[in-house]
Formats: sequence, structure tokens, C-alpha cells
Amino acid sequence: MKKFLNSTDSLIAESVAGLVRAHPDLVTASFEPTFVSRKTPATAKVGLISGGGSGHEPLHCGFIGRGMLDAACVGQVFTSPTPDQMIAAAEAVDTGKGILFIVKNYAGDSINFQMASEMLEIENKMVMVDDDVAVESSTFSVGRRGVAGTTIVEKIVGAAAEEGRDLTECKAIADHVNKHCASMGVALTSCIVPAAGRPTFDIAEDEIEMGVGIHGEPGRRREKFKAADAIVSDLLEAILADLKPTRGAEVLLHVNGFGATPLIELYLLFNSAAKILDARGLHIERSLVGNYTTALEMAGASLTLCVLDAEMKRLWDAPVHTAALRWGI
Amino acid sequence: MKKFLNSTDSLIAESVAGLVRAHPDLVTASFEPTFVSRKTPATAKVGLISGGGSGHEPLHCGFIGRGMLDAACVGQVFTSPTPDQMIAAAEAVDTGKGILFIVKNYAGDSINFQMASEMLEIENKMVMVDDDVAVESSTFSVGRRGVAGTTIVEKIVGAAAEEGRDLTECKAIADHVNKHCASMGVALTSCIVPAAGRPTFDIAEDEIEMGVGIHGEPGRRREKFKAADAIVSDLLEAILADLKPTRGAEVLLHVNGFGATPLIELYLLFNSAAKILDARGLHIERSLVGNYTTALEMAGASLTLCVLDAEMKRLWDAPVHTAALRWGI
Amino acid sequence: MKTDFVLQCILALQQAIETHQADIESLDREIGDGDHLINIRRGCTVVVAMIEDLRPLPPHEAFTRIGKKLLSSIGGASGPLIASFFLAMGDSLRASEQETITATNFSPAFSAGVEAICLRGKASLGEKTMLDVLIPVAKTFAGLAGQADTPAICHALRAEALKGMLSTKDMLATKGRAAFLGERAIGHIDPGAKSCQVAITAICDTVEQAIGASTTTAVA
Amino acid sequence: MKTDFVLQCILALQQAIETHQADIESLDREIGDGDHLINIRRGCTVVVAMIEDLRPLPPHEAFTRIGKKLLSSIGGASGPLIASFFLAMGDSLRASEQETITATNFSPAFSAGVEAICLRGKASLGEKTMLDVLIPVAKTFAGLAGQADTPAICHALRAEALKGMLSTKDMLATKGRAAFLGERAIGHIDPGAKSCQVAITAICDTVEQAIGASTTTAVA
Ligand SMILES: Nc1ncnc2c1ncn2[C@@H]1O[C@H](COP(=O)(O)OP(=O)(O)O)[C@@H](O)[C@H]1O
Ligand SMILES: Nc1ncnc2c1ncn2[C@@H]1O[C@H](COP(=O)(O)OP(=O)(O)O)[C@@H](O)[C@H]1O
Ligand SMILES: [Mg+2]
Ligand SMILES: [Mg+2]
Ligand SMILES: [Mg+2]
Ligand SMILES: [Mg+2]
Repeated sequence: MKKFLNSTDSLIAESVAGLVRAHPDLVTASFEPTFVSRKTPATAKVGLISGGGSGHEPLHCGFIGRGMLDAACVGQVFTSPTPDQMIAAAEAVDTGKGILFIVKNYAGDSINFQMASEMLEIENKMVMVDDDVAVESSTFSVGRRGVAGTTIVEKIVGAAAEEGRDLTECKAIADHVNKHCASMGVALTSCIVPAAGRPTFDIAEDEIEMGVGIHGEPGRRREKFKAADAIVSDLLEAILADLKPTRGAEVLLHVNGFGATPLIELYLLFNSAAKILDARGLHIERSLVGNYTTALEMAGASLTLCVLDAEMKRLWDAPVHTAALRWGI
Repeated sequence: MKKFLNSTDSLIAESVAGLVRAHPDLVTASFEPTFVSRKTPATAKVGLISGGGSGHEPLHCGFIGRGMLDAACVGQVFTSPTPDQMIAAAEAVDTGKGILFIVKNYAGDSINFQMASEMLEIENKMVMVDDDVAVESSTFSVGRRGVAGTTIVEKIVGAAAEEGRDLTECKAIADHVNKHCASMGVALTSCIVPAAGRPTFDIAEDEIEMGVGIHGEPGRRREKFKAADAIVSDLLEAILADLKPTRGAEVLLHVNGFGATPLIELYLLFNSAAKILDARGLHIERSLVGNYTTALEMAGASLTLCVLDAEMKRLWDAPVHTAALRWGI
Repeated sequence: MKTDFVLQCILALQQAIETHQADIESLDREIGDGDHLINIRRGCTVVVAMIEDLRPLPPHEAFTRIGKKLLSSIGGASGPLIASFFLAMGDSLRASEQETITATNFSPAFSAGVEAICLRGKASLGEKTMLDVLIPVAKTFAGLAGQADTPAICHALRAEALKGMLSTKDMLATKGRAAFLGERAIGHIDPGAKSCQVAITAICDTVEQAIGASTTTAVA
Repeated sequence: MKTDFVLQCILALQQAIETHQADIESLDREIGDGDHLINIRRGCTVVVAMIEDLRPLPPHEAFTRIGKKLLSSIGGASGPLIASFFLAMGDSLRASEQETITATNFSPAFSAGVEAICLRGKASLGEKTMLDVLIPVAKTFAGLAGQADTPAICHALRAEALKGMLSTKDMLATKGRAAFLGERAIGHIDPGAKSCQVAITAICDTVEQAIGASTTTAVA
């Protein structure tokens, strides 16, 4: 394993410190318990707090700032943060309008945020993001995983909170966006958890993992490597089967790189997907291409489709100023 | 080699098509000869045209738009584009105020842009970006390579052109920025040219290539892998020896990922570098962290330091709206 | 047994986790996300660092402190579950107001801890989690506490833990990260079940050894 | 030799590049950026695709067309240089107003082509580039054209190309991408020198074979 590190123990703290040094106008960090929050706290709005294991950067710390999150709790690599972090973050950003926790649906995140929610003496709600259609959920009570749709949820509810919507409304909007997002990813190579020091999974030079998770978890099936068009077609088929958008619907297409796949390929995937969506009579009204929900240095990508309505479009377009997403400001 | 591809022959065209589909409000593409230009051409300003081999995305097409480039010529992977592309791009974006070609200093780019410049019947000048201090230039007439400093040159001269500076002024500003930028990179793994299908260089699990080029060219030396702080210290030592900034100088620190290095590590590098710059009495006034000048899926990163003056700072901060860099709009 | 001995058990547990590190790690790489060993290790490290602070405290207080500390240091799915286990044990022992742990008062505390995991994780037997070790162990312990002698109890619990751990191999997971894998999780032992089995075995071994070394009733 | 035969040479050249593909490719991986083979291949492909359009044209016109096409299709450092070579050859032959190429009119054309590369690339002998093959070959050709018979010329040029190519091995590069490597380029043959040597050898072979097959003066 070759990674830019001084020690695996100090990785998170050093990386968070770097984030703050690089964006001192945007974010500030608190340690013990560790969370990152806006440099200039909002004065009267629902506080949006997300978080999760590290290794998915820029998610979530890269989305802190005007029009998006108020704070993010930083866990160890691929390990949910702990309730004390969430409570400290909530106390730091609360303006009296309550806290919405945005949580990706994993046992760890769900249990820790749930405990924080119970222990917190501030009014709070939680939205569980579960956009990953790789996991056919019906038989399992745990539902689906939360993946790249999280960015879209955080952007749209971020704009809503900035507009002054109340906690109940924010929760409803976030749930609405989540319901209209579906994602699926594919891995070409594995990621390496720094403290483990070796690949999470083995994969041959001619294999791909269809439906991989953003922690390198196995997906639907192991397959032979094939052309980009064929891969995209499989991913979109699963996504469309889940979302069932009507012909003529407006969509946001998000091509998300997992870390080691170059942008030249991500745009190629966008092109493949666009051709299929054209043929289905769907209109790509908004797009997002890049590494937003990563899995360390895994090569691969996910596609996320989000069916838009006028309100979602408006909120998506609203100004945002964070380290990783910025427009209108 | 596993890459998202349909065929190596169509990679560039498909990727460019994807870029245009993803950013239809920003850019448009012409084929045969291939170049990408602003969707809404500027009406009266110096035309800024860059370009080079593909595989460095978002450089240069991701920098087309208000406040930055007018067009970019797209070559094959790691292969300079051809004069006909540059001429067609110049003719497309010319508003009568002349064309400035922004060229990275490689034999191929230099020869092709030079031919275009000679053949073009529009007034034009050229700036050669050569910020890579890995190559100790003194003994060689070819000078140094152009690497991640290109983004900074393009941003700053982009703002100047947008303000209405004339061709001579734009050329002077671009040269000025280039002179105040110095970069050096390090590779942990190799890239794979798609048509070649195998790694450009072999590197052991415990080795790094110090001073690597953005095409995977060898650098200063092959070394044993070591801690991030030690790597950063070596890179900065070479950069500072070249730039010789005075104590108290204001700088822009750009940590650029080559493709496969996750953001968590890039921010850690930023933190390492910031500590050293602090100790040297240099003030990090601006920063840029991310994959901007990539080398396909190479793992590694480069540091670029740019010594700022008030004018450069102002132009850096000016609004920009491109696929990869955006603020103030 | 007093806090001092609890701490001795924790050191033994840490040792045992290191001995089985490769197994635990590869199980979470196979059907998880590869961090379970690291998480458990982090838990052991923080508790071991507290040892001198814990030593003078009564066991219930020690358990509570351990639980609180683990809650804010492990993270992941296993962290809050294990933390809840210690917190509930502390509460249970506090209620019984004993300075010394015996099989008789420790069995209900252990059961309370396991119950807390079930509640917090909304899980039960047969879902391919650590509970497939903990629930049968708690049950057997409850049946034997006060009935059998300490070596017999240790022997039974170790066997139960092993059986429970192995039982997860052919299960479909319906809780935790492996639940997302469907059929693909079958054939792999649950990492949390493995680490619990390793822990229980280490504690039983330590208790047995202590009995061998001294026959004071303080141990059992 | 007429355009028809020029095209035959080009096909032979393409074939020879394929035969030596592994060598050419690995040389540019070692001291370049790994694309030289692909660039040369792309050049061959576009020229071969033009063959039927070129066949009816006089040689100078064919060379000019090839040069223009290559200028807009290869790219990189080698593209405009090779294109300039063909364009200059076309100009030179056009000036001599000959429908048929002979050693006597082709040698100055070849020299003009090489001169164009020197000018365009601002390079000369001993800088570890394709010119270390082309300059000596042009010189030898000029010395022998009209003096020696065709097989002797072919023999000499092939030897010169080989010598020039091998000479780049121990050079420090001062032009092209390898110039950035300093001492590290020593010990590696220049990829452009290699591909030029392969091309010249293939053309010489083709000319010799044609002479063997027929003794018409159209060949030489
Ligand atoms: N709901 C649950 N109830 C009980 N145990 C669970 C539950 N979810 C997960 N676990 C246990 O946690 C273990 C995984 O722990 P760990 O790897 O540390 O956390 P994470 O899954 O968040 O990476 C699983 O092997 C399983 O035994
Ligand atoms: N200035 C120059 N003059 C002559 N030949 C050159 C010059 N620069 C490069 N070359 C030749 O071009 C070859 C590299 O070609 P190629 O790999 O296709 O282009 P690039 O270097 O742009 O990737 C070198 O091996 C060398 O022979
Ligand atoms: Mg985890
Ligand atoms: Mg090249
Ligand atoms: Mg885990
Ligand atoms: Mg090359």
C-alpha cells in the first residue's frame, strides 16, 4: 500500500486540518469530538448535519457552507462517527430551529445517529438516504445503502434550509429527493483501508464488481469486464427499473467517480448514459460529473438518476458555496 | 488494463461529447478538426486558446468559459493536437482582438502551436508554460515542462482578457504568472495510455518517482517510499529553491492530484505543505486542492506554489464559470 | 471477582484479538468493509489506556466508564452496540449494589448487556451478527449460574460461543452490512460473531487460569 | 519509381512498424510518454487510407498530400516533423518537375525533407532524435546518388540508419521529451530514431526486392 500518510492514526486529523487550511473562509474544525462546521455559522435556519466514515471525500466536509450543510461529523475511515460528535456538532450549529441529520443508511451510521438523536436535547429529525438500487431490498429489513444520491439530497435540502423552511419541511424535502434518486455503481479495482493496508477485495484483471458499495462491499454480481456502453446500460436498467420515470420526465444525471477513474472516462460514461436516456425520452436537465462520493482509491463509478420537479430544480440551482460544490456565489 | 471505454479510437470523441452533454450551457464541440469552445462566444476580447494531449482532464476543456479560456484543442491521449485544430479554434473565437495561445512546454505542443501561429492569418501570440522544477533546465535548450501551473496561468490571464486587456498585456500577464509559478510532482503508480494498454513505467510497491511528469515521464530520481511530510518537504525544497520567495510573501498553494490519489490524501499533503510554508514565513493567501492537471489514473500529486502580487490576487478572485473552476457566478 | 480482575480479563481479551487479527480482519473484508479489526483494536486500546483510572472503582462504575468511553471512540456498527452492552452491565450491577462480581450477579448483568445490543441494533438470533454468539452464551450462562461450578460454566460458555460463531457461516444476513449481500454472504462467518467468540474464550480462559492459580472465591 | 511504387513502399513501411511495434512502444515508454508507436501507426493508417486517391497523382503531389494529411492527423512532436519532411520533399520534387523519382532527384528531395525537420524542430545531429538517423542517411544518400547502383545505395543507407539509430543509445538528449531526463535517458535508444530506422530499412528492402523482380529503370 502506497498512500500519502504520516501515520494511519493521524490521517483523519491531518486531512481535516488540511481542509481547514485550504478553505479557512469556509470551514472550521473542532477536535475531541471531531466535527467540521461553517466558519460563519448561520443565524436562523434549520441546522443540517451529516457525517459518516471518512474515505468518501469530498462527501461530507466538502459540502459544508452556504446553501448546503452546517456541519459534518468525521468518522475513522469507513467507520461511522460516534454520538458525542453528532451532539457536539448539533449544539454548535443550532439556531433554535432544530437539527436535521442526513444519514446514509448503514447499520453503523444509523445506530450512532439514532443514539445522538435520542440523547440530544435539541429538537431534531433524521433523513436516511438509501438510493443504492444494487441491493434488492425486499427481503431484508435493513433496506438499501446510501450512496452518491446523498450529494443531491444535501444540495437540495441545503437550499431549502437556507430559504428558511422549517424542520418538518426540510425533512419532507430531503425524503422526497431521496425517494426520487436511484444509484448503482461498478468497481474495476478495490480500495485499501489505510489501517488494513491491503485491498478490501480481490478482483481479476478481466472482472468488474457490478453494484459495488462505496466501502468496497460486494454488489450484485462479479462479471467479466466489458464495454462502457454495456456497463452503463446495465446500471441504468437497474436504476430505471427502480425509479420508473415517465417518458418526458426531467432528470438530473450524476456520474460519480469512486476515486481512481479519470475524468476523461467519467465524461465518456456520461455520454453513454445520455444516449440511453435520450432513447427513453428522458430529459437531462441538470448534471454533475466528478468524484463526489468516493471510496478511497477505488477505480469505478456510479450513476445516479434523480427525477426532478420544478421545486427540486429551483433548489438545485440555488447558490451554494462549499469546498466541492459552488455556484451562484 | 480496465478502463471505461468502447474503443480506444473513439475515446476522445465520446468523452468530448459527454463533456458537452454535461455542460451544454457552457461549451460546444466542433469535430474534424476537433476543438471545444464556449457555448456563448465572447464578443470583444483577446481569444485565449489552450490545448494539448488528452489525459489531463479537466485541463484544458474544463477551463473553458467566462473568465478563463475561449477554446481548447483536444489531442489524442498524451499527444499534442495538430495545427489545423488550433487554426480552426482561433478562427472560431477571434473577435478581432487577437489570439493568445497558452502552450505547455513540450516539443510536440510547441512545434504544433508554432506552426499554427505561423499559418494563422490572425494576430496572435504564444505563452509557454514551463513551471516544472523537477527538470533542472540549465543544460538543456528545451527548458522545463509545463504542468499544474497551467491552471493558474489560465485563470489569471483569463480574468485579464475578460477585463479587456489587449493581446500584448495578456501575453505579459501570462508570462508573469508563469514566471512566478513553480511545481513538482511525485508518482506512486504509473498511468496507462489506453492505446498502449499497459503501464508507462514499472514501479515497485516501495518506490516513488520524484519529479515525475504529467505523462508518466521519469523525474529526478526513483526513491524509497516515505512519509508524506518527508515527500512534501522534498517537493517544496525544490520549488522554493527555484522561486526564492521573500519571507512574508503571499502565495497560492495548489495541491494537484494526478488522478488516483484520493482527496483525503491531497488535503493531508496540503496540511504538510502549509506547516512548512508557515515555518518559512510565507502566507498562503489562496489555495486550490483537487485533480486539475491529471495524468490519467496515475496515483500521485504535485505541489505548485505561485507567488502572488495584488493584481494576481485580484485576477484570481475574479468571477469564473467553467466546468471545473467556478466562483463568483 | 473485582475490578482488578475485570481489567486482567480485558488485557487477555486484547491479547486474544491480536492473536486472531488476521481472521477477524479478513472476515470483514469478505462480507463487510474491512474495518472491524481496527474498530475492535481501537476499543481495546482506549480501555487499556484507562486501566489505572478504573482500578480503584467498583465494577459497575468501571463498566459504565468503559461503556461511555467506547461509545465515543469505536464508531461503526459494533461501537455503539458494544458500548451499550457495557453501559447496561454497569446499570445492572449498580442495581445489585455489589462490589464483587459473582456468577450469580454477573449472569443477569451479561444478559442485560446482550438485551441492550438487541434493542439498539433491532436484531435478534439468526441474523448473522455478534448476537448469534452473545444470545446463546447469555442463555447458557443464565442456566448454569449458581448451578454449576466456575470451570464447568467456562467450559460451557466457550463451547456455546464457538457453536454460535460457526453457526453464522451458513446464514443469510439480515442485519448489518452483510445484509446487503444477500446470498453472497453465505459461507462466510460474521466478523462481529468471530470477535465476540474470541473475547468470550479469552475471558473464560483467564477465569479458569485464575481459579487454577488461587482458589479464593473472589474469582468466581 | 512512380507514385505506385511510393505507395508500395508505404505499405511495406507500415508492415515493418507493426513487426517492430513492441520495440518502438517500449522505447517511448522508457524515455518518453508511451505514444510514439500509436502516433506512427495513426500516420500509417491515414496514409494507407488515401492510397487510391494518391495513385493517379505525380509523386510530388502525392508527397504534398501526404504531408498535409499527416500534419493534421498525427500530432505530438513526431507528427509535424514527419509532415514537414513530406511537404518539403513534395516541394523539392515539384521544383524538379519530374513524374518519375530517381536516386538523382530523390536524394535532394530527401535532404530537403530532413532539413525541414531540422528547422521545424530546431534540432541537429547528436541531440538523440530521429535526426540521428535521418541526417547521416541523407548525407550518405547524397554522396552515393548517381555514383553507386541502387542495391549498393540501399545497402549503405540501411547500414547508416542502423548505425544512427544505435548511436542514440548513449547520447544525452537535448531535444524532445527525453531531454527532460538528463542522465537518465542514457542507455536508451530514441523511439523516433528507431521508427525512422525501421522505415528506411523497409523502404530499402522494398526497392531491392523490386529490382530483383524486374529490371525496369522505373524502379531506381
Ligand atoms: N444491527 C446489528 N445488531 C447486532 N450486531 C450488528 C448489527 N449490525 C452489525 N452488527 C455487528 O457488527 C459487525 C460489524 O462491525 P464493524 O465492522 O466494526 O462495523 P461496520 O459494519 O459499521 O463497519 C458485524 O459483523 C455484526 O456482527
Ligand atoms: N525537436 C525535435 N527534432 C527532431 N525530432 C524530435 C524533436 N522532438 C522530438 N523528436 C522526435 O520525436 C520522437 C517522439 O515522438 P512522439 O512520441 O510521437 O511524440 P511526443 O514526444 O510528443 O510524445 C522522439 O523520439 C524524437 O525522435
Ligand atoms: Mg465500517
Ligand atoms: Mg506524446
Ligand atoms: Mg466493518
Ligand atoms: Mg511520445
